[in-house]
Amino acid sequence: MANLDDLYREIILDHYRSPRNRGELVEATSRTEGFNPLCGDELVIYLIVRDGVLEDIKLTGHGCSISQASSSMMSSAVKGKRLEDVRHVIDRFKTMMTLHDDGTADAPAPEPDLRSDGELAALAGVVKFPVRIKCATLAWNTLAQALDEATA
Amino acid sequence: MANLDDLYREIILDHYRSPRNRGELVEATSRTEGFNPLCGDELVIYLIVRDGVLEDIKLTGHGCSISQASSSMMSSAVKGKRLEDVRHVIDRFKTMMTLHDDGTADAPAPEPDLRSDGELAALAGVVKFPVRIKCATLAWNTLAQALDEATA
Amino acid sequence: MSSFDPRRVRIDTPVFSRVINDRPIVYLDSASSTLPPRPVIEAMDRYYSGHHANVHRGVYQTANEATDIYEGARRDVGHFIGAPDPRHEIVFTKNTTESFNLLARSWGAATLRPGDVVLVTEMEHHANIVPWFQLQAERGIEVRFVPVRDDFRLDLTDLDRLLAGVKLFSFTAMSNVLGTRNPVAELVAAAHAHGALAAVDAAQSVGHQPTDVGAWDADFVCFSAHKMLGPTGLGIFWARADLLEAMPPFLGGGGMIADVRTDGFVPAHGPTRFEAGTPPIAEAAGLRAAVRYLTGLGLDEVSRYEHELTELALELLASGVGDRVRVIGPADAVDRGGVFSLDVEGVHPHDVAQVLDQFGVCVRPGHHCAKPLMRRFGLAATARASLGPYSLRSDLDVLVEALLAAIKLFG
Amino acid sequence: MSSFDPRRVRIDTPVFSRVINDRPIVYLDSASSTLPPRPVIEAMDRYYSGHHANVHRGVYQTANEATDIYEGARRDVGHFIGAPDPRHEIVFTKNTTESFNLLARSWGAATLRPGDVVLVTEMEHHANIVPWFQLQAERGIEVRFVPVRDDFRLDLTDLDRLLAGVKLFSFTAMSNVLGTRNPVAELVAAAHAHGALAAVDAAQSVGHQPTDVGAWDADFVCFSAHKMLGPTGLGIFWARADLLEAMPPFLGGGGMIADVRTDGFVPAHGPTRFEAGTPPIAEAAGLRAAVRYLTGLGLDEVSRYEHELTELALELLASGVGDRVRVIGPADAVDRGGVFSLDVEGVHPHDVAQVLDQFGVCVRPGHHCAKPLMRRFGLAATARASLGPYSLRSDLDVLVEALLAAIKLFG
Ligand SMILES: Cc1ncc(COP(=O)(O)O)c(C=O)c1O
Ligand SMILES: Cc1ncc(COP(=O)(O)O)c(C=O)c1O
Repeated sequence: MANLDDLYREIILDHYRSPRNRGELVEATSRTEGFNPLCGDELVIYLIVRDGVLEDIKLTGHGCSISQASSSMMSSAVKGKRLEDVRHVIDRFKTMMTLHDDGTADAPAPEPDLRSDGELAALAGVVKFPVRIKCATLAWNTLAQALDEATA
Repeated sequence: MANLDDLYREIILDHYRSPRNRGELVEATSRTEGFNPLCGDELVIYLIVRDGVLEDIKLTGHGCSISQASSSMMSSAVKGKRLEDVRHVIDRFKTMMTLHDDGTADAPAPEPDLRSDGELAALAGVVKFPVRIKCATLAWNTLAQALDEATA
Repeated sequence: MSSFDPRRVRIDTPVFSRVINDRPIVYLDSASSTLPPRPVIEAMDRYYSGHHANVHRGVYQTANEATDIYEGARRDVGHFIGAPDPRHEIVFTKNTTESFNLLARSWGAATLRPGDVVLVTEMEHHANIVPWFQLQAERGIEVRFVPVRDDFRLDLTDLDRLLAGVKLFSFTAMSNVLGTRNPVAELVAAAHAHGALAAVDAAQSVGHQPTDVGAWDADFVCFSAHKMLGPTGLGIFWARADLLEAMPPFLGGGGMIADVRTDGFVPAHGPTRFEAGTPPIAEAAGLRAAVRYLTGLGLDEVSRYEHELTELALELLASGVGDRVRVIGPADAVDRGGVFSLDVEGVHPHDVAQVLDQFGVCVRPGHHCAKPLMRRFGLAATARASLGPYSLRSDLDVLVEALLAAIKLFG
Repeated sequence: MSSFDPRRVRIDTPVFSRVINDRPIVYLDSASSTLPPRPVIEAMDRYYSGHHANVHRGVYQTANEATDIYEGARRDVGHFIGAPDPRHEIVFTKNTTESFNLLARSWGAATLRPGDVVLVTEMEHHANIVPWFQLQAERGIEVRFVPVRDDFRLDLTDLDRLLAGVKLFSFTAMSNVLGTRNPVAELVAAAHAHGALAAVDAAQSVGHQPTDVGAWDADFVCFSAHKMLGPTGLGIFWARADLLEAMPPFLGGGGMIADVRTDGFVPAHGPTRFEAGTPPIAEAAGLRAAVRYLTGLGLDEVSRYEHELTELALELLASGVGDRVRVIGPADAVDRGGVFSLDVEGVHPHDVAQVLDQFGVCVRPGHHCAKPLMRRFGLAATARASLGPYSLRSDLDVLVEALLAAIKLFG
C-alpha cells in the first residue's frame, strides 16, 4: 500500500510552497507552453539558451503540488547546465517515472545520477501513484519540447 | 408452456399448403403491398370493391406458414362481405392478437364472432407465441390499409 | 419519520464492503457514477447465466426472453420518467453523451440551417456543448449560452432576448458541478413560447428525484443508466413520439433498416431506427432492476433524504473546516442537489483528492467536463463530493476530518 | 488428440444448464451472439461489487482500479489481435456497427471526396454497407460491390478492375450467412497495391480463429465483444496508430476534448478522442476475462475443433436429412467456419426455427442483416445454425432430428 508520505516528501512540499525560478523572462530565447488536459495544469517555460548552455529558466502557470514541485525542482536541476547534460537529466527522470505494462517501475530506487542530484530523487515516490505521474512529468516533457524548439 | 400444436393447427397447415384466393386480379380496384421487415415476408392484396361490398380479393407474396395461412383464411373470411362487416372482422381479429404490456392477451378464448366464423379461431393459439403475432397480423394490417385506400 | 433507510441501501450495495487504507470506503462520487446495488448486479448475472441471446428476429425461447427483457426495460424506464408511450419514445444508446450526439446529428442536422441558434447554458456538461459546436463547425449554426450568476444560478433576466431565433433550448436539470437545479418546466415553457423545442439533460437528476417528462412538457430528455444505480454502457434518449418518428437515422447498420439493396437502404420505423447493431441487452436487464430498485426506495423519499443530507453538508462545509473551504455552488439547500464542488485555499484539488483517498474518501478532482463553467468562475478545477441514496451523515464527518488533514498538510 | 475439451467449456457456461421444452438447450446461434462463460460473468460481477467507479480523472483507489481494468482491457484485447501498440490503436465502441460508423464518419468523412469509391463485397453484413450508403447519400461517394460466385466465394476475377479508384476496401473476414472465410491478407495486399486502405470486419472470426492484424497488414479492424464470449455493449475498433491519430473526432462530449470554451473546442489525442462520455467499463472487465478465457482455450485448438465439427455438420446436412435441406454456403469445410444457413424445401425458415425450438434447438431465421447477399441467392431468409467452442457433436444430432420433424410436419 502506497503511503501518502512517499508522495508528499517534505522537500516536495517545500518546493510547492516556495517555488524556485518563478516568473517570466523578458529576454527569453524561447517560450513554451505545456498543458495537461486531464487536470487542467498549465505551465509556461521561458529559456535563455546561449552557446549550448541553458543560461536561465523561469516558469509560470498553475497546477497541483506535484506538478508545481516537479517544475520547480527541474528548474533548479537544469539551470546553468550544458544542453547535453540537461537532456541527460530529462531522460533519467523520465525513466524513473516510467511504468511498465504490468504496473511496475524500472527504478524502485532512484537513478544514481538523480540521487547524486539530491532533490529530484524525492520525486521517485510518485511512481507508486500512477495517476500522478503525468503531474510530475508535465514540466519535463515541456522542457524537452522547449529544447527541441530552441535548438531547431 | 406453449405447445407447437397450438400454433400449427391442422386447418392452418391446410391453408398453408393450399392457399385460397391466390393470384393477381387484373381488374382490381386497388393493389396494396404489405411488408414485414423483420422476417422479409411480403404480401400484395388485390381488391375489387364495388357499392360498399368487397366483391373479390386475391393475394400474392411469400412468408411463413402463419402469415400465409392467416392471409388465406382472411381472404375466405372477408370475400363477398360488406365493407363495414370486413372492418368489423379486422378489428376483432386484431383484438384477438393483442398482447398487453404484461404479456397476457385479451381473449384467451376466441372472440364469439370469430368463433362463429369458424376457421379464424384456429389462429388464436398464435398469441401464445408473441414473435409470431406479426406474422399473423401482416395480412390484416395490409387489408385495413387497402380498404382505407379503396374508400379514400 | 420516513421509512427510507440509507443503511439498507448500503447493505444492498457490495462496494461498501471495500476497505481503503484500513478505512471503510466513503464513496462521495455519485455524480460521476453511482454504485449499483446487488439486485442490479444479479439481474445482469442472471441474464448472462440463463437468458443470453441476441434480441429481435429470434424465434427460440432464450431469444424471446432476451427480447422481453430488453423491451421490458424500454417500457419500465419509460414509465419511470412518465413517458406516455415508451415503445415509440425511448431509444437506448450507450450513454448520455451518445444521446446528445443522436439529438444533434439526427434531429439537429435534419432541422437546423446555417444561422439557426441552439441555446445552452454556461453550466452544461461537455456532452451538451461539444455536439453543438460540431454542428456549428459543419453547418454554421450558432451556439448561444445562458450566463450563470455569481450565486451559481442561471441568469434568466435576458432569457427572452436570448431565445430569439432559437430552434432548440438544451439545458441541464441539475448541474454536475454546482448542484444547482434549474426550473425545468419554466425553461421549457419559455422555449416553447418562442417556438423553440426543449431538450433536458437529466443525467444528474433522474436517479435523485422523481421525473415526469410530461409535467416538464419537454421534447427531448437524455440520461445514463450508470448514474441511477444501473450499469455502464447504457444511455437513454427520450423524445416525443412525433419528433422521434420524423428524425432520420444516425448510426447505420443491422436492425435499423427496413431494406438494404446494393444501391441504397430504407430505414425502419420507431426507436429501432436508432439502435443499429446488437444493443446493450444485459445492460437493459440491469437498468430494469435499477428502475425497480429506485421505485422500491421511492424517489420522493430519496429526494427528501438527500435534501436533508445536503443541508447538513452545506452547514458542515460552511463552519466545520474553518474558512479555507469554499463551496462552488448555491450556499443553501433550496433547488439544489447533493453535489459540492470544493475550492480549498492553497491546496490544489488534485492534492485534496489524494489526501482524502488516504481516508477512504472518494471525491473527484478536475473540471468535471464543464470547462466553460470553470472558466466562468476563474477556476481550473475543483474537488467534487457528491451524494447518493446510500450516503450517510458519517460520510460527511469523515469528509470534514480528511479536509482538515489536507489543509494541515499543505499548511 | 488435442487437449481442448468442449465439454469443459460447456460446464463453464451457465446457460447450458437451461432446459427448454423438457430438453437441454442446444445453442446453435453463436453467430448472433456467443454465450459467456462464468469467468466473464464473474469478472463483471466482481467489477461492480468491488471496484466500480468512473474511469480517468479519478485519484481515489477504486477510480484507479477501474481505470486499470479499463486500460488493461485495451492492452489485452490489443495483444490478442496482434496489435503492436494497443494504447494508441484500440478504441472501445458499443459494437461492431458503431466501429464501422466511426470509420465511415471520421476517417471516411474526412478523407473521401465525391466520386471516391469504397469497395465492399456482396456478402457483407449491413454494418459494413449502410454507413457507406449514408456517406454516398451525404457526400456522393460511390459504393461498389465485389460479387459472390455460385459456390459462395468471392468472385475475384475482376478485382483489379473493381479496385480502380478505390480509397477503401472494406470486407468481412468471415461471412455470418455463408460461413465463407475470405483470404484476408491477399485482399489487403490487393487493396494496398491499388493505393487503397483495407478494413476488415472480424466480428465472425475473432472468437473462432487466431487473429494477427500485423500478418493481415490491415489498416482497420472492427469486431464485437459479444461474439467472442464477452459481454454486450462493447465493440472494438482497431486502426493503425498513424491513421487513428489523423482521424477527426466523431461523437462529441466529455473525455474526448483537450479544451472547451464558449466558442469552440480542441479534441484530445489518442483513442480517448473517440471515446466520448462514460465508457463501457464493466464490459471492458468482461472482455478482458473473455480474452483470457479464449487464450486459455487456445484459438488454434478452438479453430481446429470447430473445423472438425464443421466437416461433420456438412456431412450430416448433406446426407442425414434427405434432399430437402440445402446449405447456403460452401459445401466443403475448407476456408469456412461453422455457420450453416439452411434452406429447407417447402418450410419457411421461421417455421423451421419454431419447430427446432420445440427440441431446444436455437437457430436464427431471417436475412441475418445481409439482404444484398440474400437477394443475390434469391432468398428472403434462411434458418441459420452456427457453432461455438462449446458446441458438441450431439448438438448436430439433435439439429438433424429436429429438421426431420419440421420436414415431416409441413409434409
Ligand atoms: C460479420 C458481421 N459484421 C458485423 C456484425 C454486427 O455486429 P454488432 O451487432 O455487434 O454490431 C455482425 C453481427 O451480426 C456480423 O456477423
Ligand atoms: C449533467 C451531465 N450530463 C452529461 C453527462 C455525461 O454522461 P455520460 O458520461 O454517461 O455520457 C454527465 C456525466 O458526467 C453529467 O453529469
